[in-house]
Amino acid sequence: MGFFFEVLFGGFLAGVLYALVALGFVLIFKASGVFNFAQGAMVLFAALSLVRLMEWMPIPIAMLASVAIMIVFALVVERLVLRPLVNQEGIILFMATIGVSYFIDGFGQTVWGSDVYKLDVGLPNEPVIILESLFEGGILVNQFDLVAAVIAGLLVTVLAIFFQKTRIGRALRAVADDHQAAQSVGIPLRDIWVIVWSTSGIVALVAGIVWGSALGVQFSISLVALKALPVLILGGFTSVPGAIVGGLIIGAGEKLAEVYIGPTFGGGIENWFAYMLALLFLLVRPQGLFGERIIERV
Amino acid sequence: MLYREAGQFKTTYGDDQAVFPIRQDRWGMAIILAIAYVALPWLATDYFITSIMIPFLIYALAAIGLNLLTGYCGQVSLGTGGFMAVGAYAAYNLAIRVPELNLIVIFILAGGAAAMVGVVFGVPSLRIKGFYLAVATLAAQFFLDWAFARIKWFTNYTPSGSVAAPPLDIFGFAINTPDRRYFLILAIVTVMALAAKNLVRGRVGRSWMAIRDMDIAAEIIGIRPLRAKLSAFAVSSFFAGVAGALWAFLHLGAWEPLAFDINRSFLLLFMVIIGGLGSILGCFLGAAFILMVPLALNQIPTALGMPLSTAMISHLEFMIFGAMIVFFLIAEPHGLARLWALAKEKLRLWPFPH
Amino acid sequence: MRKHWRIATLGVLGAAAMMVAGLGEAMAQNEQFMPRLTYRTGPYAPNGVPFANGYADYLNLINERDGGINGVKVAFEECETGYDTARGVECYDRLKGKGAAGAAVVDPLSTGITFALTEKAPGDKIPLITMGYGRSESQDGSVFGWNFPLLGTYWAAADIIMNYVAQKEGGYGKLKGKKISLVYHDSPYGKEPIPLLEELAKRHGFAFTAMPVTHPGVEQKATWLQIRQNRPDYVLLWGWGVMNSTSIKEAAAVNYPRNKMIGVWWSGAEPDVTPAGDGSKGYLAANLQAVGDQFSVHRDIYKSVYDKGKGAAKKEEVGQVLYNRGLVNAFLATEAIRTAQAKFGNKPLNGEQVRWGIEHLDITAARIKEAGFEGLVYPIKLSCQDHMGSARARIQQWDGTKWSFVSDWIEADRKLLDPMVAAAAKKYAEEKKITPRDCSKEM
Amino acid sequence: MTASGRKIGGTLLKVDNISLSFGGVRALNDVSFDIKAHEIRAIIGPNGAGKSSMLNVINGFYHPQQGTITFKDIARTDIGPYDAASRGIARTFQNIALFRGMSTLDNIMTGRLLKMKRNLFWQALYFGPARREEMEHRAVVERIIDFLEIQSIRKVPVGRLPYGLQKRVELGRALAMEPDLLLLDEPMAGMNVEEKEDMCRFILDVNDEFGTTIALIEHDMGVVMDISDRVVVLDYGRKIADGTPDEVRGNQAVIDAYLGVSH
Amino acid sequence: MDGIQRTNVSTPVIGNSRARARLKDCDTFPKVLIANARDFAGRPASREKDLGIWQTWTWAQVLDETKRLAAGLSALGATRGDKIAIVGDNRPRLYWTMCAAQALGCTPVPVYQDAVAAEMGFVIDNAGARFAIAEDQEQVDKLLQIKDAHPGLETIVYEDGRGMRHYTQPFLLSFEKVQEMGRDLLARDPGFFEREVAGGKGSDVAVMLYTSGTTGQPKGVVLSHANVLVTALNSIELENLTENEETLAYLPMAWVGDHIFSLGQAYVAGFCVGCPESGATVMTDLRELGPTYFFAPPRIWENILTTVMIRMEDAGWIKRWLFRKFMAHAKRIGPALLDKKPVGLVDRLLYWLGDLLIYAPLRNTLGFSRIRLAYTAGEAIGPDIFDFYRSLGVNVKQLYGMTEAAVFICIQPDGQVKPDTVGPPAPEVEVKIAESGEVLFKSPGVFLAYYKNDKATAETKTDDGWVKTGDAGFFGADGHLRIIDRAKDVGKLADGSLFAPKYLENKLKFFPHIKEAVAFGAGRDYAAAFINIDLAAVGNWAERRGIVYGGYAELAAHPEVYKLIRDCIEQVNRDLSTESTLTGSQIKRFLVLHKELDADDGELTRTRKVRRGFVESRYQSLVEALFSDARRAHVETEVVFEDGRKGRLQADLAIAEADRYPHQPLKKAS
Repeated sequence: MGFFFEVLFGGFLAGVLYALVALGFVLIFKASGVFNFAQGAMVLFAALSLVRLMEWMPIPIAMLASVAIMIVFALVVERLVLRPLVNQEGIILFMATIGVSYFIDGFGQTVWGSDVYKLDVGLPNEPVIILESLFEGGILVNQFDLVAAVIAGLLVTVLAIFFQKTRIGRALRAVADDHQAAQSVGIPLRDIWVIVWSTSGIVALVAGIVWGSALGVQFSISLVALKALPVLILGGFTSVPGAIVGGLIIGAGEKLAEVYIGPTFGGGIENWFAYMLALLFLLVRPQGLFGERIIERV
Repeated sequence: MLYREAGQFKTTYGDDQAVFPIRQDRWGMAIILAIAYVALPWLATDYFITSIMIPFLIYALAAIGLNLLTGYCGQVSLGTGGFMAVGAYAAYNLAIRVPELNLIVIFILAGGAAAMVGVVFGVPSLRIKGFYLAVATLAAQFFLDWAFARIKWFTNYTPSGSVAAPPLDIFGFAINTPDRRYFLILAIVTVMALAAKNLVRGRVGRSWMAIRDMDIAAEIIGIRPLRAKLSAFAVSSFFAGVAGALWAFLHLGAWEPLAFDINRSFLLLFMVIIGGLGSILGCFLGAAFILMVPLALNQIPTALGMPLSTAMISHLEFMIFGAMIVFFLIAEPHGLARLWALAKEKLRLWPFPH
Repeated sequence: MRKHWRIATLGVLGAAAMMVAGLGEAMAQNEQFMPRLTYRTGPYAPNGVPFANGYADYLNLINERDGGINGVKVAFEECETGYDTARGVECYDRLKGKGAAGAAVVDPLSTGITFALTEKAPGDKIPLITMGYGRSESQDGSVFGWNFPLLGTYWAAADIIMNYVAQKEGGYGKLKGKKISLVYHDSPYGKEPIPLLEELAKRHGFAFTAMPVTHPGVEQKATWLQIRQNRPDYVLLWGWGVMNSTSIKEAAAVNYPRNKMIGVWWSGAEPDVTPAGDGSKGYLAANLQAVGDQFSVHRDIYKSVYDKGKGAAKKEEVGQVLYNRGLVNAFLATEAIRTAQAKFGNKPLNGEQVRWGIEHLDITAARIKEAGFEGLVYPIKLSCQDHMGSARARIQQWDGTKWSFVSDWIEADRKLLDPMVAAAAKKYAEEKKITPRDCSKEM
Repeated sequence: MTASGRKIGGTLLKVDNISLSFGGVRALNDVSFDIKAHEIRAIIGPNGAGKSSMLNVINGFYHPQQGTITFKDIARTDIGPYDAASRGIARTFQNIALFRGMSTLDNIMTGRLLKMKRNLFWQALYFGPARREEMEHRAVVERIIDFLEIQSIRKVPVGRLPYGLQKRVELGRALAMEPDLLLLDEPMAGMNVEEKEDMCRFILDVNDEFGTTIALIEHDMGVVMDISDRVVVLDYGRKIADGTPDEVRGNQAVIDAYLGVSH
Repeated sequence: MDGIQRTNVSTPVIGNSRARARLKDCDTFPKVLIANARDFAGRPASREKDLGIWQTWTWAQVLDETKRLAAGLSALGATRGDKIAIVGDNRPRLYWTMCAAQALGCTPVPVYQDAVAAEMGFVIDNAGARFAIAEDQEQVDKLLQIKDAHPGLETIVYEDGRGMRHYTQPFLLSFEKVQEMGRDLLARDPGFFEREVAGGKGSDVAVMLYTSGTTGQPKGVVLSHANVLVTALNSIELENLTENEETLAYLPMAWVGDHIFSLGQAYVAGFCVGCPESGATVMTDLRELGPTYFFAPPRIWENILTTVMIRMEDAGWIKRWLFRKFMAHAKRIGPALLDKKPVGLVDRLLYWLGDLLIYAPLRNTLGFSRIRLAYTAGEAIGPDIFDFYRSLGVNVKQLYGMTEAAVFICIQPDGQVKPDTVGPPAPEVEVKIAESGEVLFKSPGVFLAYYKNDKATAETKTDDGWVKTGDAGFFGADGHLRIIDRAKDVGKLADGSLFAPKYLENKLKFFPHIKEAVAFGAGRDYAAAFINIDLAAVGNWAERRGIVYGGYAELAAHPEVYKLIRDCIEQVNRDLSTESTLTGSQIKRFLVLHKELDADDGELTRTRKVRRGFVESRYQSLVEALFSDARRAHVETEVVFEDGRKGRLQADLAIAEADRYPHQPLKKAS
């Protein structure tokens, strides 16, 4: 029983990591309807920037510099990619973000190098046993995962406050609800784009710190985007809480499946299981867990 | 400019609905086919045939499959690589388990197997739309990748999970040189591209496009969404399956599930979008573009005598490739085929601008 | 908008024109050409780069120090495969015809590419050197005439590692009832050792479980939770690239003792252990050669290559595990050419001639010493039938800063391997309708 | 106009006690009426009266909670749009529902899909029967194009056409189905006088030349009174009047409904 | 015979005696049809763009259709000598009707399809038509309007049944019904058609064509089979037309030109005649069909050129530059090449390049790619326009003809094409110039008579067989005829100098900005003119200059436009100053009309020629103002709107003056 909870817990914590990446997707999709495939590449790029800058400067300054880089990146993307493609269909914008993703994969490695870099921002990384009183042997968790969960929680809280309490945040929500209406009350769509892309760049940086600390900063980080996709369809493309809840469900679901069902099939099922889980879920709720209901009209 | 259409009037509906109603297009096609069938095998190096023409043709075929689904029926799919894998492994199993089967029959059956799998994974499209469906098709991709890696029967219990195509022959004619492989692929692609064109200009194609453009209206004029979507999945997967079998048997020779991984699916989606959604020509243009640009980028520095490190070249290739995708989307979001259509329109009206 | 596409059209045309021009590029007539399939980008770049650097440095050393192999300069061109089979095949096709006599020998550095090229090499008559990787059954030279898994196949590797485990446990007899898990990269590479391990498990009565990790291998939580639950006595690691460091980290996260983890020789390099930091301490791995830059060949490289500014790697990376493996690989390849030159003359040789050289390769301890590889590599001798030559490795352990050997050379049990190889090769020959060579008739 | 030529026949469609609600909101409440073969039947009523819902129920897009629909003497409670189409009900939409990526010709050809039988295989060959079938249907469609006087836009993608022409193409697509019952949802909405006249002429011609039964929703009272044989008036989901244009015109309930007398 | 010019046909011309041999036993068109069905059974005879494609009928099919139609008409009671009116756009079935009528010995009477009911009534009444074959509901409606007043019209047959469902009149029949009746009759009497045809002979009346005379009521010109057949044969021999030609019939069927080109020559040569889908699609259909033989009046050539120029304005600078450069080259070389004159190699190469880049694509987009022979006639054509087409390689030639001659009087032979002549006399035609300057001719095509109008016949035909054309002209040293004007319109200014208004008007109309001009001056002190601007050309010109205007009237009255027109007029004046006889008739004062001259208002004929007298009286106040010192003039006119309602239109027009130039003889280029 303890092991079950251990797996469940591990799954949740893995899910939090997915959710971090998914959050970036959601922010951009919600505000601009763009399915940003470059999110994974942004995570890599942000992490690479940070880890290489840290060789030159203290961590806090490197972090600030990385944030600045991500904001510049957002500006460039808005100017060179989004603005010329305004009013194009979703799939075109999606493709464009794939192009962006290729570009920054190449760009990041050209500028920052393609080795494995160890990222140490002081996150603890010791396994601890918790709840020993409840289960025999307790539950083994990694402090690192707990910290990551806390960071994710903080990030979500900050984002929630940002959306609820600030003027810009309310503007963003207005855009998400209705593009036309938002424009007509005088919110320049371009600014909105820059803001959401910057925000999601910062989210990418946070995700990059967490993933980078876990895996080392290297190319494979950009592939974690694929892990965020089932989280997205499960949680809904437009919902921040959906990303978190979806992440938890997917994380727990795939780990439990891998541990309990996997061996029967020779293992390695977690990848497709996450998608299958999301898919089955969609068959029941085509708009995802927290997505807005799709209404068909004649 | 090159189009001289005066006097090419149509006296039957058959002529009017021909694939190439304009004579110059027919000539152009004939020239292209002549080059493909006669000049290239005669003139081109083996490298050009095996590393450019063969993958180009197979990619184009798979892209046609994806375009039928995505461009014509409006169902975005990221699982094409998986369906190609089904074709490849089905062909492998048929070839080694039923050795007496003709290679052509094997390819058709491989396509059929892929079609069946495609139909299964197409079922969710009834409920799920747009990007949700796109992501959902990844389930097919990952599941199929996994299945071929894990289920040993598919790989005939080879210890490594990597399988190799048996020696190939058609009617006793061994397919063992680049030229022969090229001819076989070219013939298959020619026939299937024509079949695809026929499908999209007829009843089936119109029902797909109706579903794509407005599924509710389509249903109300008597198109069954289930049948239309599943037929699109089936045909699309058939093409992908045959392409997968060709890729495995005639291009790689030996392969593992990684040969049909998600990158293959993405690459094909690129081809379709860069080439032009809803255009058979676009599939060829897109395949050429996606295949050639990296090769060109890779070889240009060498050709120019700029000794860049392979890493640098490779990173630059990523950057330029990404930038070109964005650039092309901005220049013409509807792809190279639309560019060609616009150019052709201009040529037809030349010297008038419109 | 209109302008855009015009420019684009020009760009594409220009690119195409350049490509055509590039194909006609000339090569010096008296150089031996070696295509280099490398990967310096993508998920496996951290491992691909040092190997490629070592290889390049050695070839440059030969050119700079000796003026080539017996005076025949070595020309080589790298082609980026990104560990992708299709691209690897393209690279092979692009480069195989270059040079005065075509490609001498190809080193795919990817099991997937090796599988694909195995189908092509016989037609092109180009030998494939797959040192320490490739298909295990390709050791059988009568069926796999053009594959050369020098120094050891994965079956050999698995046998060597299990031999070490048995040594530690006090003999194969002690393995009964033990639990051995294999955490492997879910690809032909990772799957290769499974048949042999299953065979050993059957023979020695230990419980064997194989646990796949999906490419690229950053997702191993579930795997290691299972390991935590099952508590196997040993975990063999068959990873590549980021998978290795992730495994070590996850092992640390579930408190699995690192000194019970033994990696194959592709899972025991610096990029695998450094990201995990202290978590890697005690981790074991097999190695085909030695670590460090203290060997005389390195001195020559520093002198003849790096001091001239022609080094491929950063100086501090010289001597790392994969760098040295690149060196050894290049050494064996050039020695094969040297051997062949003895028969065919000192001129650029074609693949078929080089194959003869490989099959007659006999690197003695003396030759190793002469070449500056003393202590770095074990002597090796090949034949028409035996394309592996020697199958020996040592186990090394990471102490947090460097590798050190914890075992002597362990040799794989050929009596165990050879029948399995023969059976697998026979099956392959049947499938592909190949008539095996009769090696007894060839000299 | 209505006096000549065509003969109004027996009941083609009968709706009995139809009630439809969406999450508690009643769109239709116990509505019954009939449509006779070959007549032009108008459904009118103020905004939100449930007219479009009624059409949606008839062609199977909405499923009523209660009531039956009898079409060609077969009573059904619940049919799907496909069944409705295959049994001979065609319709046009208030907001044009054309296939925007296709040409006028292809749009109208889609109306023939139900009548085309060749399977995928023959289609892929485009040879023999499949080709013949395609040509036959093209000929039928060309007659419709000719009838609607849209020859010059035959190969133009419908997305590029002005509104009035799009409406005409949509009518063409419905006609291509050779329906027994044609439902027109505000066929003249948003048109100028000239376009309205054209559309009226086409509607009358269709009714006249092909004997097609037509049920239409229209806001323009003048048009409705001019061209329809009988009129049903809905208000707040209920039927408040039913009869010839003259009868309806004088009906107090109708006047109240249109003047907005509160209930 | 002094002053008489002729081209002798007996000296073999360009040698297509095949047609003559083939048709040696045929003296009527129905007989030719039977011969064609025999000789060209499987070749296309008629095409019509309908239901999206070019529906095609072979000669055998046409014979079959015609047979049934003739039999059907006979079943309806048509007998030898009856007149059958044919009303509608160019449709194969209407052409067949003509031959079917001729087979029965009836006379087809084509009527201008855009005629209003009253005009139509006149023709039907004058001809005494018992039957009318109408194209569609529109024409039937017009016929029904006049039927009560003309009880002689017994039966109306309509070709297109659209909208005819509720017409219950018993005398209305569909075309199909008539053919069905014909089929029944043929079933009973299979030899009917051949028997009827055999009863016809060359001297029988073949057709009656009403000329839309510039004054008075139309006159019915009676032409015999021999008239049409012989002129058609002569002309196809001259131009070497064969059964391989493809033409587009788009000009009114009631016009003699269409009758000869689309029926006479088509039957004799056996070539195919295509009919456009509708009047609005002529240009598209022209492009699709790509005729090899084409006729257009100057107005159409001019319109096409104007659209070319306007469309080229929007092209990118490279294309415009190419167009300008190569068109200049073509102007220099093209006509010479077309006339097979020696041209330098470099020029040839340049022309070849131009052909690749500009000329051939241009011909293609206009539908002229396959043209071997094109005619212009009816009015003078601007030399620029003429040269434009010839330099592109389109073999446009001038033709001089009239209804009374079954068209051909003069034809420019290949290799001798000039913009200002109409060529030497056509085969078997004799031409002489009367002392008054009037052109007279004699030919096998000379009409039999004006129907029921002996007085007019006598006025036109002299006792010794010469026919007065009513045109003034002269022969140049090259033997080519030059037409100056209508004979009766050539007048003199008060000072006695020659005033040829038509000549002035044509010169003015050669400017793309001027659509129509009416010159006045006979008996006055100086010449003056009304100008009609071309809305498309001037509108485009204005747009490019940012001139804002609200409509035709506003644009016409714009001072900038006046300046533009004044430049044109001064250009004409400069030209006139080079010719001694005409230097006095330079235009002094002019005004730009506020409305377009319109056939519906009676200002133009149906063939769109200016009815000078009518215009002069209608705009009396303006004419007077032109010959006074007034700076402005007021005018009020009645206009007929498209729906038939009438209204009044008034305007205040400015009057402008143009510079005139002293006489300056042209120096001969050395």
